[in-house]
Amino acid sequence: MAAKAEPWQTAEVPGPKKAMVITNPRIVAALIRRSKNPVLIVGSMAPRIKLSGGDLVDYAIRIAEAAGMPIVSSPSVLGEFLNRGFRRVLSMPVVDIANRLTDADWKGVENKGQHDLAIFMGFKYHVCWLILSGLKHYSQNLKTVSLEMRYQPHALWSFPNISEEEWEKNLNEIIKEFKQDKMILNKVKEVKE
Amino acid sequence: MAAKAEPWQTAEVPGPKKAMVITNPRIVAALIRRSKNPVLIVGSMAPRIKLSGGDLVDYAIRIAEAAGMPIVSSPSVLGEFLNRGFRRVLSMPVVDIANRLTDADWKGVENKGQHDLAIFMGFKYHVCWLILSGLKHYSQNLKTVSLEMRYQPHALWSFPNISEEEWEKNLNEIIKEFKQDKMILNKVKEVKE
Amino acid sequence: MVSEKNIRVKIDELRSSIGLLKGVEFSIGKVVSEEWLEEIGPTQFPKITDLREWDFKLLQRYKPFYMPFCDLCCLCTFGKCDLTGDKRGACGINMSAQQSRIVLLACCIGAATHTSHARHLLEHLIEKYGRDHPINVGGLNVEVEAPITRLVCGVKPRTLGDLEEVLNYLEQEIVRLLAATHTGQEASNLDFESKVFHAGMIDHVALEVADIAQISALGFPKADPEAPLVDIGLGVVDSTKPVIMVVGHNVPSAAAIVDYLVENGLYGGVEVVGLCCTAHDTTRYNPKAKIVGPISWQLRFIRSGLADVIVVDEQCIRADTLIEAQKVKAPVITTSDVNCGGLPDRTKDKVEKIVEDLVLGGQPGAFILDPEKAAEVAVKTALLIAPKRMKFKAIPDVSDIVEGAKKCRKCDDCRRACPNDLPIRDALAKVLEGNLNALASLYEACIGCGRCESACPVDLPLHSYIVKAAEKRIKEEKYKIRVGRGAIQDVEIRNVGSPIVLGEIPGVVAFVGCANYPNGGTEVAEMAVEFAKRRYIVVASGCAAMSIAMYKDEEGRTPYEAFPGAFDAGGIVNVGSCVSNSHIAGAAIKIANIFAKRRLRANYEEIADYILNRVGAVGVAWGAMSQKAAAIASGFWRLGVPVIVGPHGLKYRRMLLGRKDNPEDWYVYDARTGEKVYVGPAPEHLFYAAETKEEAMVMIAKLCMRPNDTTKGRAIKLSNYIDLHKRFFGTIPDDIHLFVRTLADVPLTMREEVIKVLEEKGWKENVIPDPTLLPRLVKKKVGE
Amino acid sequence: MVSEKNIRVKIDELRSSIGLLKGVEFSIGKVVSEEWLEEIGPTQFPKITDLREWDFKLLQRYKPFYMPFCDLCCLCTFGKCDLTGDKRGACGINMSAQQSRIVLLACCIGAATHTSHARHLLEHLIEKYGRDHPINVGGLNVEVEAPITRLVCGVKPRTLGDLEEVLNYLEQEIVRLLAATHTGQEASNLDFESKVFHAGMIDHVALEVADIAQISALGFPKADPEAPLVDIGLGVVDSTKPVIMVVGHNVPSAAAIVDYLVENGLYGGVEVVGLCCTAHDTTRYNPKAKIVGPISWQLRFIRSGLADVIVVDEQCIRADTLIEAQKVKAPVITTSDVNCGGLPDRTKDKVEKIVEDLVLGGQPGAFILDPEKAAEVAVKTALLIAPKRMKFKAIPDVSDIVEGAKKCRKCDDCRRACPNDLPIRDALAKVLEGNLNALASLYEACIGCGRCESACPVDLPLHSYIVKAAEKRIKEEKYKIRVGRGAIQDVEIRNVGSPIVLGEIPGVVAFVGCANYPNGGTEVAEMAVEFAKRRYIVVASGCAAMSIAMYKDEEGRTPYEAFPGAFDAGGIVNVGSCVSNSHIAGAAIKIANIFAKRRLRANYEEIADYILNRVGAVGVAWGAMSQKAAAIASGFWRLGVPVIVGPHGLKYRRMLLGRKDNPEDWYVYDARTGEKVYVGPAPEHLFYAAETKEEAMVMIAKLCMRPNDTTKGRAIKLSNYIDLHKRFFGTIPDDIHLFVRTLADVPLTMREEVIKVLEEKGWKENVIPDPTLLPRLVKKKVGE
Ligand code: SF4
Ligand code: SF4
Ligand code: SF4
Ligand code: SF4
Ligand code: SF4
Ligand code: SF4
Ligand code: SF4
Ligand code: SF4
Repeated sequence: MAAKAEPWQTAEVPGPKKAMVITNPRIVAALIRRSKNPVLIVGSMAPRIKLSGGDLVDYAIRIAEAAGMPIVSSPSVLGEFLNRGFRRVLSMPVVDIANRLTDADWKGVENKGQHDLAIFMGFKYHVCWLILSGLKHYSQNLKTVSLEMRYQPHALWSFPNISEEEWEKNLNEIIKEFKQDKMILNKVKEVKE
Repeated sequence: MAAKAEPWQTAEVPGPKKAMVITNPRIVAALIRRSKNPVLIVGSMAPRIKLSGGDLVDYAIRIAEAAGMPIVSSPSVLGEFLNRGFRRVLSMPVVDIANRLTDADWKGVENKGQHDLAIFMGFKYHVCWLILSGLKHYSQNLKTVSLEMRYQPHALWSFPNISEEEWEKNLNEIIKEFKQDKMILNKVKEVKE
Repeated sequence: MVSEKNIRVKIDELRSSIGLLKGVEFSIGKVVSEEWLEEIGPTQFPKITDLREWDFKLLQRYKPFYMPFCDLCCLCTFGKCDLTGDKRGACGINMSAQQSRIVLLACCIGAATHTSHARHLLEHLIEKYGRDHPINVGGLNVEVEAPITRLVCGVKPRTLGDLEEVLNYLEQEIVRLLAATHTGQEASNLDFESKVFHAGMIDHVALEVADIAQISALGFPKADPEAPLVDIGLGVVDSTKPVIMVVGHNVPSAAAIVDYLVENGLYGGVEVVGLCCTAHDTTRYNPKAKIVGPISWQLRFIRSGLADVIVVDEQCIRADTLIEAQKVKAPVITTSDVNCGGLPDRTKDKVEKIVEDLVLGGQPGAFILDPEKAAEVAVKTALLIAPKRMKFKAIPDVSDIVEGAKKCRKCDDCRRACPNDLPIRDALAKVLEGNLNALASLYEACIGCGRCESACPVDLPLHSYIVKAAEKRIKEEKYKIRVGRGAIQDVEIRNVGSPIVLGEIPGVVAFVGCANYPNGGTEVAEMAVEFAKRRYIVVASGCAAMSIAMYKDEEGRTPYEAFPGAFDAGGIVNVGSCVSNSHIAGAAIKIANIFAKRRLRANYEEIADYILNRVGAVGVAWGAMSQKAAAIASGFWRLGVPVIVGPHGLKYRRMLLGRKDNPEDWYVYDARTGEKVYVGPAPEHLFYAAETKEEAMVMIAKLCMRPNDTTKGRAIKLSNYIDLHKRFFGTIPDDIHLFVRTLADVPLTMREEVIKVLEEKGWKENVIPDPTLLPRLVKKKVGE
Repeated sequence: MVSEKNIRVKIDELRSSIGLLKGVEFSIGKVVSEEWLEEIGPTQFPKITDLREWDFKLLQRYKPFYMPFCDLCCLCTFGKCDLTGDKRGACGINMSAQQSRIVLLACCIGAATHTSHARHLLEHLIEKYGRDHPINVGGLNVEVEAPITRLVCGVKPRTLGDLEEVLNYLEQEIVRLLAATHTGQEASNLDFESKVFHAGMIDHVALEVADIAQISALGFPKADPEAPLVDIGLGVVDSTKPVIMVVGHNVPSAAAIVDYLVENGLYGGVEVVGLCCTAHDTTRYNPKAKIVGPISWQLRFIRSGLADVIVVDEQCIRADTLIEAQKVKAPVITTSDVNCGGLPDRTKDKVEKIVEDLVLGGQPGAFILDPEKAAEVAVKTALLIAPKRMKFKAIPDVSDIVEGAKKCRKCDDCRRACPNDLPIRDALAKVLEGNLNALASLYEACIGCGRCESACPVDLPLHSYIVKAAEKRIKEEKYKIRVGRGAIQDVEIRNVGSPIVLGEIPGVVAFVGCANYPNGGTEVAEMAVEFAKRRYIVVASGCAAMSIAMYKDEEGRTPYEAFPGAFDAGGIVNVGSCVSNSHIAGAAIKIANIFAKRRLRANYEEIADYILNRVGAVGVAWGAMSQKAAAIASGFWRLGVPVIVGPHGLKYRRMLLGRKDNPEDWYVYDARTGEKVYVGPAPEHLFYAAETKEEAMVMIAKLCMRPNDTTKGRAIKLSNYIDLHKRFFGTIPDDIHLFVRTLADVPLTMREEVIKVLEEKGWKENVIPDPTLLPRLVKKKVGE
């Protein structure tokens, strides 16, 4: 695991503070559950990354819906979300959302105040690397999670460098976690009713 | 283990190529055995580092004697070796020995030609760090091993950051390995005779 | 006020040692500054802090957002220091100050490069053409010959010699700025940023000095919208002839080669081909020269073996040129003291002896500081060595690629080393299936850096594999580029000033900088063509200008053939090499001066305020990679021109971002009343990195909006913005309410959908002020 | 030849526009250069490559050994690039070129800092004292007033005004050198190293310009061996008075404070204490001022709360001064455009208003570019704020330390952040056992960087803990330092020239540079005392000169009290601040010029060759940390003076090491015969980092040997070398056979043991030549 948790681009060495490795997708689910105001940030590569169960836009939608959180999408991906019927999405250049995430007074994508968790997927490697660097240094109350296929050292949590198969499996497991949650919740509701 | 194999001085991040972690002292013994012309390089801190079984000069002598290799000592430690009756030692500033180790034509400390293995102990952390960096980049046929207590990322092999106790145990095990060698060799000889 | 002071030095010397020459004082003063009648403004030869107030106004609105490229600082032996989060280094510095310090360092390097380039070029030209050689960049068509120099320095250079004092000032400022990066100097990131702006301004003056000097002395096109079209592309080289390749930015040795060939009747017999800006400038000198391409073509062209002799001057030259050239047995001549390349100094040796050593002695190259001698050696060597070399190349055959592919360990180290994350290993795997297409398809996005090869544990020459796989396509790389025209004519400014300022020409879009593109140069060409079609004024320079050429429309026309070279709506204007970027800034300044009659001389703040609020100009450096590019960008920022970079531009480690959601940031003074008026986020950002070409294009359209737009102009700009947004993103933008001041701003054809957004957002009507950020420009104070 | 050229500019202007002033040409030429009769040498105002041949000779013998401080390059957005081993970056650069490029960058920053310091200082002095103010650094005692400037530039400055042209040249060269660090410029590491030397040479000129200007104008001691003794140490501050602390390197604001106090009869009532070089220069200006200490004392002194107002100028100022000062409620005044600190620009505001804002308005500080105004504000603020602040401090009580120790998580992050790997956690653990000694014992080796505090996850103010623990000791920190004397007198040179060159004075050892010591400043003092006792000439400057003061012998005398201040055997000479380092280089040059009568003017190679082969001078920068220190060191290298640094100096990432085991490296020409003669490895290294003080001392003795030593001189040097080696390492050195040329070289008292070594090593006798590396200095060619 250790060797795999190296920056994917060999030279993009971050420094002393490096992302913890997500050894189990449940960690992600737990982080989201514990978050008061999470946001999923999806980059311009998302529609171009095709997995067996859909492209990364599909996965973003599934995760956002399962976990009940809004998406901020890179402008060029906005249409993809809307076309697929996902509405809880705001389009914003990634530098803008990152900049806002460093402002304690920002009201957040849904006017609920600053976010405490930002989850990233669908970016060029070095773009995500740098954006996460900005957040690591300048938004110390924000937890960041990378769901990219490659280790993102500037996140607080990241997958290591994994295969496409493993990646897809992990994404599915995160979604499953929440589905189970919902089932349980529904059951609880049923019981209560 | 992974977290422990970080530079001891937090900021002395090396870059993409980092030392393999010596998980078992036998690795060191094996490296020395496989080497045609090893050398042990001992720094100025050696006499000041006291372990329960002696200071680092003692350990250097034990290792060199057990493994049958010469020592290059920092000038200020030379007297310590001589006083303890160890004669297979050459005194040389560490920058000089390092510089010579990058010269393919150098004849080595005992005129047997360039060394293929250099083992380091007894240096200030950053001194060893930088010297090993020079060797990593400029003596590509040389294997380097750090026997320091702290992870030295520019070596080819290094202990991770370990406790003094663990360190001493490891050093003793290396020595033991060679003693066993010698016992076996002696036995072989006995049998042959 | 360096220049003035230096002049005084002389006077005092005269006075103190000779006594009787007191009257000289006035005469000297007159020469340099007093024959120009325009009243001097407040900031002549400004020092670092003279424009700090203006900088802080910009930085207040466009706050730096840092993305550290490294958590550490390693600038002194107190370090390395870990600056993560709120940690401080051993010198007490924090991360924001450190990041801005590195940006300043980069801009100092950039400005120093242009300034010393200008200095050496000028020394050479003065030696050759005399100190009195007049500055002439466009004859009667260009009266404002040096808008940046006039603006910054408050002097009006008439001759080459006049430019020397300007350079003295630039050097003094750069040294001071560089000093600020020393451990234990500047403590505040905002002050570092202000210094970054200063470095950028200095850089722009240097660009202008260099280009107007060479235009004047070397007979480059003088503001000619119809500068000739020349050949560009790897496929244009006539390989039957001896080929001399010139690389770099400083034209004297290349010009000397052309001269030598012409003088000796050899011109038809030898090909002179250029790479990077020296290529631009060689074609400006003689349009028979040819251009290979931008910096990213260096490795592939050297390895092609077509060049028999390689002459490098300075800047953007691969550091391994000598190693690569030796692979194809082509001698290298270095000609600049900033890149001697470790070669023996042959400057004082006899030409014949040098040639002999290169041709017969097998010496890898020579360092020759004298351009004329270097030229003669280059030509003679090329003629003699060409038959021996027989275009010996270092590009593999297909069978080599197959062999290589077999050796591949599938470690992916190549991809992990590739700046563009290209899937080389996968492409090699396809080779073993007999398919070279995957490899060939990497060609466009490959910036030719060679890092994949360095990384490969089995030393496969992967870049060469890609080039070989794309061979057919490369042979077809034959395009046309319009020679760099230099300055913009005053009359062109007069004609477009009003439509630009009022918004009827929706904007001036400048494609500049290097070739570190994320997906290849075609993107630049596509952007340029799109905006030219939309009747923006498109200008270009450097590598970007070359990339624009390497594109053909359905009818097979390159953009320079399809669009006119005039500085007018729908033109695509190649100004020239990197130093010609000065004409782009110059055009913006001239709009304020010539069209709007704002005083130019040493009046920086007012002009920058004018541009920021009124001139819808945007710089796009899609492949910006160098420290020079950083300096050029910062020169634009201080002048109020926003700059967009491609995704690699994030590595400049900080953006200057506006917050459209903070209304308080977008107030200006109404110069008519002194009231503070909300004008919306126009322009929204000062430095912005886009992830994709589409994102960049929408942002270009958006950043062209300025507070002063007339309703008609704003409607045109909005319609471009909305149209592009819809086309690329599928929706109408959700921020248009911020840009509609009155209903007259709403584009007629989009009325319904826009009004819908306005209603949703609770839009209210605003006034359109006479906008300024400078209280002193308010004609009537509130309450007066 | 910049200066000449600039002069010509003026002339041409006169000629072209006025016509009748042709004769001026000669007069002007005369002023600057022709009144000095010495014939001009070959390298006036040398350009980068003019001394390349000399540099390559040095680099051939002293090859760079690189220890990369990082495997990566991150200088442009092509990067980061992994340059490990033989990899190349995206620009084609390799690791050696990259490391030397970074060294060049550091030296450019250093040289720029000194040059712009000189420029600003000179501007200020000219404004105040006039351009015609004469250069006078030692009256009749110093005829060669500017040895470095004469040597490098070939001009002889007579007035402050004459120095401006020199600065123009320096600025031009720095900008050019900086340009070479741009991506895609210099490709060869050796050429980068040659440029490093050039930057160093430029830096030395800048140092000289700055110091001779301030000595001349401000009445500093003029080459006075008996300059007064002043107080130094944290314990010398009279805390009953209002205290103004001045920090930095550029004296005008500190001098203005002294002036203002004197003029207003306030001098006795206010303490002016200095840190770093401004402290040196303030005492040179007025010996009633006091020195707190070197750079590493900044944090502890601010936190002590003793300073009521902090005035910073430029260089070596902690970037967190404002934050730390706010903790103790002391306002900060920034006075330099290279360190504005983000404070509001109050330069044009009224003094009373600024004071009010600082004292009553609670403003943290002000940026005031005008030294006189800054001074007035500082004094008035100090007087008013002192009673309010009541020396409010940020140093904890012992009970706080105990509480802190309880909170400690034992993570060791503090130690891992500490440059000197100090066991802070262990010391804190001892505190809980009621023992503060372990903490106090860290004080000496603590360089006051504060990184431990930044690293601590529970935010313990660890540096303050250490300071508090050592409180008793700190109160006793009362020492004496001799005020910086400036230049060395010509007569002193005449007296010591012969014994130095012949070897009878075994060497000149210069302790210079910053306070990044591995084990505290005492080591520097001990080294200085040892060599003074051995009758070397010991010189010192900057922080090192301060550290030497902070030491007492058995009789309680500080070194400056125990040893004379004369430039003679056994003297300890404080030349002054960092810019006074020029007098050390100057002394070496003057030995060649005044004693040996070598021509000085623009005759660089010959003088450097002379020094390398004959003047046993060694620089020791035990705590060197800055880019300035790097530049100063490289100035010494080009001049043939080896430099030793402490272990942190390895972080400069390359050494220049000789190989004594390669005899072929140690041949020189015998100037008498032209023959090549083996002279042994003297001096063995050009840039060397020692692990320990002992190692450094033995190396100092060894590096003082030079090929020209007489047998008597060599015997003395050898006996020092052998004696120190035996004392510290317990054995006779194993390389003495390389330094014994004839048996007469063998020290009499060591004859037996030396001969034994010689026999073991198969030593053979050698001749002692008239050594030179320059073929042109050979009087008679072999075979002639
Ligand atoms: S400049 Fe400051 S932060 Fe950088 S290494 Fe030096 S002390 Fe550390
Ligand atoms: S040469 Fe091309 S493929 Fe290779 S690393 Fe560079 S950009 Fe990638
Ligand atoms: S680096 Fe070389 S061996 Fe590794 S995958 Fe790439 S081509 Fe194959
Ligand atoms: S545009 Fe950039 S890469 Fe191209 S030549 Fe200019 S600086 Fe170099
Ligand atoms: S700043 Fe650059 S050179 Fe320095 S440690 Fe970081 S990556 Fe390495
Ligand atoms: S300067 Fe060269 S090695 Fe450094 S980052 Fe840029 S391309 Fe890479
Ligand atoms: S302040 Fe002292 S103890 Fe703390 S890290 Fe710095 S040197 Fe070490
Ligand atoms: S960093 Fe702080 S908590 Fe950790 S060991 Fe040091 S003092 Fe204790």
